[in-house]
Amino acid sequence: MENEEPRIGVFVCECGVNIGGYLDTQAVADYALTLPNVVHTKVNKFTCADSGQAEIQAGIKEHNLNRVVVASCTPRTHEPTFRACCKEAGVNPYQFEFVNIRDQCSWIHMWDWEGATAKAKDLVRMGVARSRLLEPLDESSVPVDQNVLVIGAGVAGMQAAIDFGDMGYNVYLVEKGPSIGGRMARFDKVFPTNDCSICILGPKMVEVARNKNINIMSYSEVTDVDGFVGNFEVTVLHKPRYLDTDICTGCGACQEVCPVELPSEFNENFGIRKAIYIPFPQAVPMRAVLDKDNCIGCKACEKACEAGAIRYDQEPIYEKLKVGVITVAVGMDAFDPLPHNNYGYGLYDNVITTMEFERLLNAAGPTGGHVVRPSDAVEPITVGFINCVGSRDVNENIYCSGGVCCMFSIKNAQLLKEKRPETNHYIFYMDIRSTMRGFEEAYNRARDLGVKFIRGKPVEITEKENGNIVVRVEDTLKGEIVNVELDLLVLGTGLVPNEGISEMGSILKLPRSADGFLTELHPKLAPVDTTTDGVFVAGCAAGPRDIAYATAHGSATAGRATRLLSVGSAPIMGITARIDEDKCVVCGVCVDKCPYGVFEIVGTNGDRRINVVEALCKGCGTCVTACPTGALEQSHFKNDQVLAQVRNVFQYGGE
Amino acid sequence: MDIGDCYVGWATDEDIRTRGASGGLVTAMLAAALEKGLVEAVVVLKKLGEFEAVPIVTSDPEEVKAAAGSMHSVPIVLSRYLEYGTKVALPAKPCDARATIEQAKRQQVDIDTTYIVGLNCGGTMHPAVTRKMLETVYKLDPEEIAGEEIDKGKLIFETKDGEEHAIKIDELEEEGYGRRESCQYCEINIPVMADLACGNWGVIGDLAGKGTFVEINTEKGIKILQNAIDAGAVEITPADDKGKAIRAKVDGAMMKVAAAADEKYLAPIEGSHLDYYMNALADCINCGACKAVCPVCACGEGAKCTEFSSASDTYKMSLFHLVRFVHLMDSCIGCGQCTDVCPVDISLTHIYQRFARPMQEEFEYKPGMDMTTPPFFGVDLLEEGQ
Amino acid sequence: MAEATATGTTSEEWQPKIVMFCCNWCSYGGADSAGMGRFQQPPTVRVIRVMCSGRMDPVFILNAFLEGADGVIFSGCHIGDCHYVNGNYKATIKYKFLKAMVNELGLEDERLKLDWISASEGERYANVVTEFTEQIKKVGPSPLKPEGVV
Amino acid sequence: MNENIFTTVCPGCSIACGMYVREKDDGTIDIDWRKDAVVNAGKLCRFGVRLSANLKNATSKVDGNEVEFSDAVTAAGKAIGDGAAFVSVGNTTCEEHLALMKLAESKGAVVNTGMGAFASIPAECHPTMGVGVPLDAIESAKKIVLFIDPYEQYPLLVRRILAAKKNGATVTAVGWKAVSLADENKTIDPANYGSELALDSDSVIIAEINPSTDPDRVMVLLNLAKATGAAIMFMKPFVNAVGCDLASKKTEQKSLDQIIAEINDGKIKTLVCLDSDLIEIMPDETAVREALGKLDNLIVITSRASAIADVAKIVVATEPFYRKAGTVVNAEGRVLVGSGDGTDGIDAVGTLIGQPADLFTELNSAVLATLGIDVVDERVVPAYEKPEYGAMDANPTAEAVETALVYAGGPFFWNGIVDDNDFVEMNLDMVTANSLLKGIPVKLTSDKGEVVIKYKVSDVAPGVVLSNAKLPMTTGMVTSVTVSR
Repeated sequence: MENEEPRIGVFVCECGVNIGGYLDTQAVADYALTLPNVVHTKVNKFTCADSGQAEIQAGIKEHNLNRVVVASCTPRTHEPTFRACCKEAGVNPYQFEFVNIRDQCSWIHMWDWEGATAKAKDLVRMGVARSRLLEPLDESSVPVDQNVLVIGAGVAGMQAAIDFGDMGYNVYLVEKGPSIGGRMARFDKVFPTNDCSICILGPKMVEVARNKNINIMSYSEVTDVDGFVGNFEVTVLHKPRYLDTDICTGCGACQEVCPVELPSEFNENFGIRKAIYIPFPQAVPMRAVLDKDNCIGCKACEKACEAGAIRYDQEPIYEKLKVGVITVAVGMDAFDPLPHNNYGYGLYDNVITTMEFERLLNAAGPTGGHVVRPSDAVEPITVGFINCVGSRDVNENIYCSGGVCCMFSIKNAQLLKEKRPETNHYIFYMDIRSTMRGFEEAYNRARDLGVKFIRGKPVEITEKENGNIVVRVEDTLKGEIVNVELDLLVLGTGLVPNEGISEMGSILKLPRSADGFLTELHPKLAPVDTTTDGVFVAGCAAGPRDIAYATAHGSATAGRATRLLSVGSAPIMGITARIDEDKCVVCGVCVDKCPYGVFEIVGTNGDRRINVVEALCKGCGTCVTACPTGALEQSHFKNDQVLAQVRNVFQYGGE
Repeated sequence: MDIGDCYVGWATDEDIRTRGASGGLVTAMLAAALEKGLVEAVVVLKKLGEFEAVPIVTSDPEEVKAAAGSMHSVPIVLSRYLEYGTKVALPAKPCDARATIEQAKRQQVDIDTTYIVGLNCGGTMHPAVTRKMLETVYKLDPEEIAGEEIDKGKLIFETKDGEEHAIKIDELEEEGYGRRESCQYCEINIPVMADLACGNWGVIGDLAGKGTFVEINTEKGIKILQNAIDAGAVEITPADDKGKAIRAKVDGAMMKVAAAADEKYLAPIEGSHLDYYMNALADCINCGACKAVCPVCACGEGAKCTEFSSASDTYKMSLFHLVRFVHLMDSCIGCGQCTDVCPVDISLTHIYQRFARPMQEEFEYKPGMDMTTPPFFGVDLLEEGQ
Repeated sequence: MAEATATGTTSEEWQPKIVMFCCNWCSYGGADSAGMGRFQQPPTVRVIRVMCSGRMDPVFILNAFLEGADGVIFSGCHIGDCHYVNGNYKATIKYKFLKAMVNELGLEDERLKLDWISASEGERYANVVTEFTEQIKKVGPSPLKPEGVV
Repeated sequence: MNENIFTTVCPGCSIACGMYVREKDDGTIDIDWRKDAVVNAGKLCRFGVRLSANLKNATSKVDGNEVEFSDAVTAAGKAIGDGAAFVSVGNTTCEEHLALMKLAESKGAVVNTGMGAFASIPAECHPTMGVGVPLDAIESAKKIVLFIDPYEQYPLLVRRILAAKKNGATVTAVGWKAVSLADENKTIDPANYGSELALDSDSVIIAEINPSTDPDRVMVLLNLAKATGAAIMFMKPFVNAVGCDLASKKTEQKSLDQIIAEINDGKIKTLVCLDSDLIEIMPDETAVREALGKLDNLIVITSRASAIADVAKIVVATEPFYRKAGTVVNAEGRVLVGSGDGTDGIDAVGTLIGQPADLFTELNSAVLATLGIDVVDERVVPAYEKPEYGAMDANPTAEAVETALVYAGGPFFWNGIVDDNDFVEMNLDMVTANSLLKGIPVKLTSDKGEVVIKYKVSDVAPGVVLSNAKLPMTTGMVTSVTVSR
């Protein structure tokens, strides 16, 4: 096939008037026919339409074409279409060449018929020259291990794990905290329906625990991922709980006797926990964990533990797993207003964050569900909420946290109002983003309840001697400056990338967007896929999301991943790096150039050679550029293929 | 014995001590390395006439002892002679050492199995130029020359009748004789990048002329010297501070001279650079010698500079040269080989240096001085950028 | 002069020919977006698609100049957005080399440009092309252009 | 892990550049630059740089079967009878050439160097035609006229001419292609050489004599030199062409064309070639192959594997050139010796003529005697007698054809090696007139056939397609062709 004389067919698309209206498609086709190895040309009204594709396939049969050039729109949208079309007619899809004369020619030179036509001819000449050198490639494939790794056991990760498990795949669910459940476990109620968060999450957590295909690895972290799609080698660190989880019953006797009192992270540092503690009442697994850093070694817990589960000498354990696909659901953090003391947070006792408010509101929280203000533990009457704290703010994050904080504040105001009708509530907002189903209704309900909405970004926060907070804000609807005195101010903090996300990004070789969240393969058409084959992203790891959205994502990753798992093999694209061992001098430059670790030097002395792990290659071609000998080539973007285009930009005497 | 120590040493063997330069330390050390099996091979400079020596590979200690250095030896492209991983020791001028290190970076030489015995160098001379100079300036018959040395800015030839004939190097080089141009502006006289830095500078008192000053730069340096001592092949005594000072002084003086030559030869191009380079390369006959001798080029016959360039190109400049320029921008060590072998006398080293200097300065990268990755191939410095 | 017919423009004014290398993910997309948005620009640029700006081999650019290109642009994703982790950083280094090279060689500095254009920056793409074209018109045809090519 | 280093000269052309050949234990070779060489200061052209790739050693064969050297010699002894013809163009040492002459003598024949020009030009001209001027003399000339393309044909002349320009010389090139180092490039009717080129005794004319050179052109130039007092130097394509010519002087000579003709007429039945590959040397390869096919015996004594060795009945494979003992005389008349001590070729002939094994010593002193020197010193060019000669009337045949494929034969051409010379050159008008596409090979058609080959646009005379490589469809140094896309 490869060294058979090229027989090229060139199909020029009019795209209705999109191309035909701005340049001379017939002239382009006629010119193409004068080029060497071009044996057939045709102008199609719509090349991508059934009729157009039929004309391509007819051309292939009639003229026994072994290469096809289509001059039309852009490969970014239509390359798959035409490749499939060629394949059907027996032309290798990689011997199809796309020339972009619409998006990059007719549409941008609408008033220069001559210029556009001449340019189109040049582009076609370049394309034909490249096509002449294109080699047939077949997409090879690798087997896919049937085990699954889910990183992060928040609601998105849990949902993914459940779906994988239910479909019968063995799942390793790795959670860095001592219990699964994630953020949602800390919420009191969830918008827009205001049902009790833990009441709906609890059963899901139990469902996870019960699922025999799910292997929960709590208090554990993924420290390294090697390999490639279908064949990932994962290293998981099991942090010591300093007790035998098989024996521990989660009775809690240990935390009763433990003399060390510490602020409780679960309760946003309101209230206390002990040095040895059960994360929270509904924790899964229901096991204690000993915080060795703060343990004073009094051994009280050991005496108290009837099961005798305490193990002070436990060591961290590194476990190696083999998995075929990975779902990343490492979640997010709430924006921290402390460093910049946004709106007096950290300066004034009675300025708190939404998450803190959530815990105060929660019946199982530190105050038994009584919202009190920190300065004097008095229940506030007038409460204010500021939205977009750390979001839509050029000084912090420019992005909107997806309406999550808007709905937070609305929900919380509402809840307190319902609990204590005597309270007054102000919500300071820029815009209310109640976009999803039921959100607008929740907003209206809050209004009906008497929650006051003031459209404006507070400019000044002051504290009075009695601890009250005064918010100075321009009511942009009334167009007047108002000062509102509050007992308690709650900051609707936005969502920011999880602190661990950059590390996770580099472990999995996932790029991150400007906002710091992981980048999906395509924001619209591949929202849970990533640039690393076999790795999928769910929930807030890929941007601010609410619970419903995150849960849907969790399921979505399971669905996408199952494509690979159920088939049992994953395709490897053809445009990978190949090496010509005769030319290679084993200088090793490619080895550290490659971001994916495709290359390694193997053998000794005279027999040293570069080993290429094609399955790892993403086809960027950076190594090919670095290679001084030209021994490395990127299939389909070989040096001479690109140079053929470069060397056909110009021609003697015009045409 | 520690890195940084300085000694004066000499061969114990009477014959080597008297025949070899400065007490024959280097010769004895190399021979001992072979005899004791520290290395499998030694590269020696086989003298083929008074003005020319070429490197050859030998595993015969006798051949090592028989060979003696020469001012006219060409930089050594070790990988041309040896398979990767061969345990080898070689005497190396600073440019030889830098060349070897650059090859090690490109995995052509295993730095761990290569013992680089550095030799001080004040510059080398092209045999043809030397002969012409002797005939026209010194008015001597080249065949009558017995030896030569550089001392106090003078180039001194000793004739077989024992006479010494000295002329100021500056004067010679004014007239286009003397050292290779690249040597004239080379500012590295002491091979600090080699495992050992040997030479006669700083050998004073009654040891003068009978001993070699050696500075230890690496663990490998300690190994090969200690090996020779254990073998009883050499003796050493700590160098005194006066000697060290003198050595430094000589080095400093040479560097000043180099700086001056730099001003002279690499002064900014007047007028159109493009014309300058097009004229400079106009006579290129595409022989490929410049690449073949280039010690920092790891490529074989096939390379980007040659593969994509052809004598059939209808270009105003050859792609071969432009690609070479880029590839050498960070790596050219200015050894002068390309100029030496160019059949149409293009001063290639000069041209490469014009492209390389600014880049090497921008990246604060001096090729061949240590194992740092060349910027062009570097990834780590990218990360800094992030 | 001959170049006038190169781009077929009826105007007597000389039209340069510019070779532009675009990475598949961002800049090529940017070029497409320019089309989608109908952002008009002079027909001076011939785009060559590579997967990543890291694939941008100095050989390509030097060859483009020797072929007669009046200017060369190479373009990739904005720093930090590389589809291949850090291909565009590597491109930046090569650009440093090429820039220094082109300057020392005596080609006008204006003839070589590196620019980051994202897939969404159609209008910016058009501006880059238009401004670069104007810039090249000022410096005129490349002195490296071989005789007789258009 | 040891290697042998041979001091030798490059076998590429009559400049005879000094070089080293490194021979590893495993017999593989690599070249090195002999910077102390007086001829070239160690510099080499592409042919020399790539010598290890360009020269492959020969193997002894009889009727296509590999045999021992001695068996090949014996077989040759049987095959070479009276009436055999002998060719040695000068690709080997004077001694080997002399040895062959002894063999020829014993069969009542002579050894032909194949340089037809020598046959048809009066003997008193031969010294002038044979030995040129020292290369240093070129550097000190005031005016240089080139009838060759130094870049393509004799690259190591370029630096000499450039040096001359530095010293103030003006350079005029007369030829098919503009020579970039020339101050002026001209195409002149030979009749007007005298008038158009103002030459005097400070001028040097550099031309070439090769087996296909038209004697009349040589005479025109000899006349020109005589008339103006200019020094003249004829380069030769073979490393020891000069030495062999000196050795064979006064013997009747035949051009290669004559020899081929006589084979075709059946006059020659047995041909002995000493390092002379007619197939590669002569432009019309097919014609040569046909002729050679008609021989009863083709005996090839050669150090390198070559086209003619493949078709020969008997191949006597001698050691590679760099290993040979013996002398070589280059275009300036400089006598050179290498460090090799091989005498296979001579021993072979020794056995054939029943001479003692130390034939070499005898031949060597004979050579020195012919050259009029006692010891070889590469740094001294021996003085050569160059007798006066009378003006000759010459009318060179016009070479210009409407569209002609013309050869600039360099070392690669004469050795039939395709390297980076796989293209033809023509000017831009020819390209546009035939609407050739850039980067797409051109099709050349002659009566004999067609070839598709890369082309390059350069400053070549109108109507000329210049080639450095030999193409299968050629009929001579100049072939009429049509050019198409």
